[in-house]
Amino acid sequence: MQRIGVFVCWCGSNIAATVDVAAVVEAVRGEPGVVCAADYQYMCSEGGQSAIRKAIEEYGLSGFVVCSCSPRMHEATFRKTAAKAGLNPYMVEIANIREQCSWIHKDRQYATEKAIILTRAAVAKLNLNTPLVAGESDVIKRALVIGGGIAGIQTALDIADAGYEVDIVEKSPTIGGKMAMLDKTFPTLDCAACILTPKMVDAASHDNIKLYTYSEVDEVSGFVGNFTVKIKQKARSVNKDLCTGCGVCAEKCPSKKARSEFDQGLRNRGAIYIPFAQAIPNVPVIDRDACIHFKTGKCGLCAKVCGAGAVDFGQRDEIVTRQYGAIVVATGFRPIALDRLGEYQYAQCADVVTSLEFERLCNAAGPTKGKLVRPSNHEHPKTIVFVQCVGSRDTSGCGKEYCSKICCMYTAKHAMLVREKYPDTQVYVLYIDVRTPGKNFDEFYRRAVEEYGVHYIKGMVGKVAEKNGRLSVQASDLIANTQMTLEADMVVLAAAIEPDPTARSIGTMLTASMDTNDFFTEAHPKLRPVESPTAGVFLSGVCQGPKDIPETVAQAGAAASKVIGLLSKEKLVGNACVAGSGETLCNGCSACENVCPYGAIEYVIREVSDHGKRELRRVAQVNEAICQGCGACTVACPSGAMDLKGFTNLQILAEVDAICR
Amino acid sequence: MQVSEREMAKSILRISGVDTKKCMKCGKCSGACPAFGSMDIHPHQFVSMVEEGNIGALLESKSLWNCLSCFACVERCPRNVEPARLIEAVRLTVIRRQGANHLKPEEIPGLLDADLPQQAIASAFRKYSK
Amino acid sequence: MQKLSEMMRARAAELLAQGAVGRVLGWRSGGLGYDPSPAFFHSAEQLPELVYNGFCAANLSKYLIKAGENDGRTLVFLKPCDTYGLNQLLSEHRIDRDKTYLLGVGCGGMLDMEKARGKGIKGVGSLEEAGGAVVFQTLYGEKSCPRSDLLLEKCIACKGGEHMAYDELLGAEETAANTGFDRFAGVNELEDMPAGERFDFWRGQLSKCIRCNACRNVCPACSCNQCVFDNARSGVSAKANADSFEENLFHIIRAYHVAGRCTDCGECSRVCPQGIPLHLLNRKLIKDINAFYGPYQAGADPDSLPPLTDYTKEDVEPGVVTTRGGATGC
Amino acid sequence: MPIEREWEPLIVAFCCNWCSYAGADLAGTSRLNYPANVKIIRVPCSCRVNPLFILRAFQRGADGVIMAGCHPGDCHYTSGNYYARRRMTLLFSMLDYMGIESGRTRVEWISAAEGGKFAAVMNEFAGAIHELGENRRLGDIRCKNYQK
Repeated sequence: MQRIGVFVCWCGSNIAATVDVAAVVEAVRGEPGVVCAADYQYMCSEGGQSAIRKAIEEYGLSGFVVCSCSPRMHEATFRKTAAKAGLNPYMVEIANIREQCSWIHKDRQYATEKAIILTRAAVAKLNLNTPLVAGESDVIKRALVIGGGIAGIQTALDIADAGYEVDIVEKSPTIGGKMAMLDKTFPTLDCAACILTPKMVDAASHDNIKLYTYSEVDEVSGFVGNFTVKIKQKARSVNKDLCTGCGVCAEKCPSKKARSEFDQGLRNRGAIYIPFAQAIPNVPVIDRDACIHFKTGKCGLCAKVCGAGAVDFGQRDEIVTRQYGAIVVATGFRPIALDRLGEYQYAQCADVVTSLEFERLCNAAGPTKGKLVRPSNHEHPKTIVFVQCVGSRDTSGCGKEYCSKICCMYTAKHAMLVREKYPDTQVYVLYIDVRTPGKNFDEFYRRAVEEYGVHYIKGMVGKVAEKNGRLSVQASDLIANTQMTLEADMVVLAAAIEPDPTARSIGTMLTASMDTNDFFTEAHPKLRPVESPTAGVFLSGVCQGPKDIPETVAQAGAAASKVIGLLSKEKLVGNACVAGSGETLCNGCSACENVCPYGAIEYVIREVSDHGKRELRRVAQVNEAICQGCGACTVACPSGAMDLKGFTNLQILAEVDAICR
Repeated sequence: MQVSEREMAKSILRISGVDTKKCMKCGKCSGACPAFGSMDIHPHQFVSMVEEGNIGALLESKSLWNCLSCFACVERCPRNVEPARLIEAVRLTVIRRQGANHLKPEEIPGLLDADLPQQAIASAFRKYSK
Repeated sequence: MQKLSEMMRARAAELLAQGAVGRVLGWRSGGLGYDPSPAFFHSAEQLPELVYNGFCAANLSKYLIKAGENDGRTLVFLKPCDTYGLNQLLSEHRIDRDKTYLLGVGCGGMLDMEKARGKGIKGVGSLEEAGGAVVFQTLYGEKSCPRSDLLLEKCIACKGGEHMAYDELLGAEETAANTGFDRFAGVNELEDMPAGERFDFWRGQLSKCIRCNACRNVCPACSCNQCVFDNARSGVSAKANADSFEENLFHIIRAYHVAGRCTDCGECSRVCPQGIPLHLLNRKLIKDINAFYGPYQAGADPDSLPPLTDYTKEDVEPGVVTTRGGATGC
Repeated sequence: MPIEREWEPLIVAFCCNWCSYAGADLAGTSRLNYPANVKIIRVPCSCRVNPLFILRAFQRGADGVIMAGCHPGDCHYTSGNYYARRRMTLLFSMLDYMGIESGRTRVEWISAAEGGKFAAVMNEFAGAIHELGENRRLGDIRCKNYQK
């Protein structure tokens, strides 16, 4: 039996003016378990709190009810009061007689009656309270960053600089991501390589950062503070420790038919190759599907020319198991496939290119050494038409419903760069809206129009057709209300961007939620934008939604600071009000597991003793470090095995009974 | 009985099943339209004029008869607005006011010639029959 | 049927002899012809008692939970509709699929002895199914009745002759085709009543309940180790109805507990000694689930997520109950 | 001290901690009136509300039960109110089917900022229950004194 004290607060006149506090005290004296009841002017003041502490000692209270303002206001205060007096802080209940009683009712009789009922409900609940202790767990002081683009690199650098170990897992042979492919960056027109490659070098040489390139996350288990991750290191067929990065192997490789991923297929590469000159690590990789040796058993020229003896045809995929306290997803994006947007003739005409391909065509390190030429005949283009919103804002199913956000700005950048380098080239941009919210963004776009003479036309393209070696672009001009046909040498499509296709499986492994477009969902869209709802999983870059480089870097830093905050803790204190399953009642049906938004429930086969009978059963097990205490599982459970501490079935039923009495 | 333009707009939306509010005014329909040059009011204008209830001008428009019903605009629209259905609904409104059918199935065999695409016949039926 | 029974006995004997299965779960004749009951057979010697006829309506899948406590595989005979219950139990991990050998048997529709009694067929000593008729040997002489007149409610609403799961099929050609019966007709009829009449209907029906728990015990979805009604800590435990509220409460909670998991096997109504049309509660929930969340048949696919453990962001609001014309104060 | 007065309905409101309970607090802070016979029970999330709790309230004499949670899409636990929505839809439909007046049960989505909505909903609901009168169809005779 509990020994309960009831303390009714006047809150000055806030409560006492409408509720007869003395009557409340009298009315609850006889409630089951109540051994003392008192009122006081300000319960939350030091005087009020010390009165509670005194009563705890004097009456040997096992718990108490405070009738006062909302628990959202002072529940924490009174829990501390309890703790100070040696009581478990969860042996406190609040009856909200201010916000939900005295402030809304004018009639003293009604308000007093309601206050008594609310107090009885709190007493009834408290009678069933049990001391709760929030679980603690250790934090492994190492973070994993999935993805080695600018988002992943920045996050890793920030975490590493704070003194924590970080691993980067990158699926391609080098870090750098999409940013490494870009020529210039808006709105300042810095060279992308000039600002990115030093960061890549920093990441590679940082004592706290370990790179797993040409590697994939294979399996994730565990929870916040203590994840176990299996990383699959794919066979490079080149020994990283021996290779000097001289590049002779790639030069000599006789197979030159593979499409260069880095150059967007505008150039071919060898079967053994280094993706680009500044690749990190600067170690080649053998594309086994393209390699003559792997296909026929012959050739082996690369091994012969390698002075260091680094080529190793026998290398195999390896699984590395590592532990982490936090995981950052930075899986990035890719442009969508344009096969459902046939009107642009992308697949048919070589001179219709995507913006990312255009970046490579402008890039001094690209396939044309930075000379802008038509891919079909290597001639200088006289007219270029840029088309925006290709597959973005599309609800017809051919593209994506969302705005890809970055296209307006990079198109203005491309248009401006072309006009600057080749003033004889006419540039048209066909747009629906030009969206430039960002520092110096609109000024940038206006400069393209006003200083560089780029023709912006509001209207969309109906079709592109090849005619006499040129491209005819039929489009509407909505301002002039005409339909026009532009003769162009090149058409550049601002293709919508979508999350990297690996994101979905990574999301599943992490039990991190995603939206219908496969972008990761944030824990709160405004207040927790870099955290996933899954504790210990953080989001960086485009994997969460389209964003440009400055925004990505800012978000990467924010995610890093959240990770640092987590790793700096010695122990993680969990939520005390967690779900728990009674193993003899559990049927093992998985209903709770299916509704848990956090993946906190797993099923184990365990020996259960039920009425003296011992048998192996499949039972639910709640990981208290992950459970957030929503209670979804408790209602899904058909047998009532699952219950929520602090809000148990019996506690809530007791409140119902007390109110309806 | 005089029907207000507002009511007519409503009935056109109902006949066509088109939600004009989905339009984001990109003009792709007009960019794709092969009959654009022979139209006085263009596909994208149809959408916004119906949305605004500006039906009188549409009823008089020769675009109703120059639309090929090729559905290029429907095919290309990124928002599934389907302007051709709207044009069709306006055309129907006009035809219903005029009364009789202007093309009967019996007349078809006489009109057939080898170069006439099937689609043109279907289109003619759409335009000249109730 | 006779022939199928023989085939079943032969196949069971074979599998027992091979050691492929440790026991057989089937129906044992009760002596009167219309009273076979579920039974385990452990050896070939016991098998002659195994029968299969029009009165083997009992779904055996739930007994597999108990059978799973033993070593080895259990051979079980399942009619097409029984396999839905089996799948549901599989999806809830109540049965280990590896420990079962599913022998799907054809079914020509199961029969209702109550209907025969209603036709004045009493004092039955034995019976025989021949062609489309059942011939009863009674104290008052031989009586015959067309099979179709005796079909159980659940068989009139047959889900079709396809087995949702099996290792082997026997006599599947015996299976009757779906009759095209609208299983929601009874629900619709109730929905069309004024609320007051509906209330009276249910009060009248549920007040007959004697809390024998037969509906619960037979239900393949009711497989809890300990039922909430037997658990003092559940807050709703009760052995017998103390008043009209508890009559309602028991059946509301029971129907709700199996919502989204009920395969509409109709066993609850079949076994109710008081003849309460309990299937009308379950079918209401099934009808709602189909209407609100898309067609769903529990047990058709063991990998599907039951509707109450799933959601879409566009789900209807609970207010739909009122707006489509719910009960009012009348 | 029994109060002599006309019959007043008893209403139980289950409110989720993060949105609706905070909305109720805001109604209080804004001094927005609603009837005193509405009694709130705090739960962490609308998905914690077991249909049993609602049935129990009716059994013990409640005349109306309302559940309030975060707006769909705004759940603190991301998906709790979506599950709650399905559960309540089916429960309410079931009660309606058993002949219980559908107006006695309700779900409302009330955010922490919607103090005004909270008060308005409670006023409106209390009025509707008053119209419906005493809950006689789903009450336990032992729990309620039917004298009127």
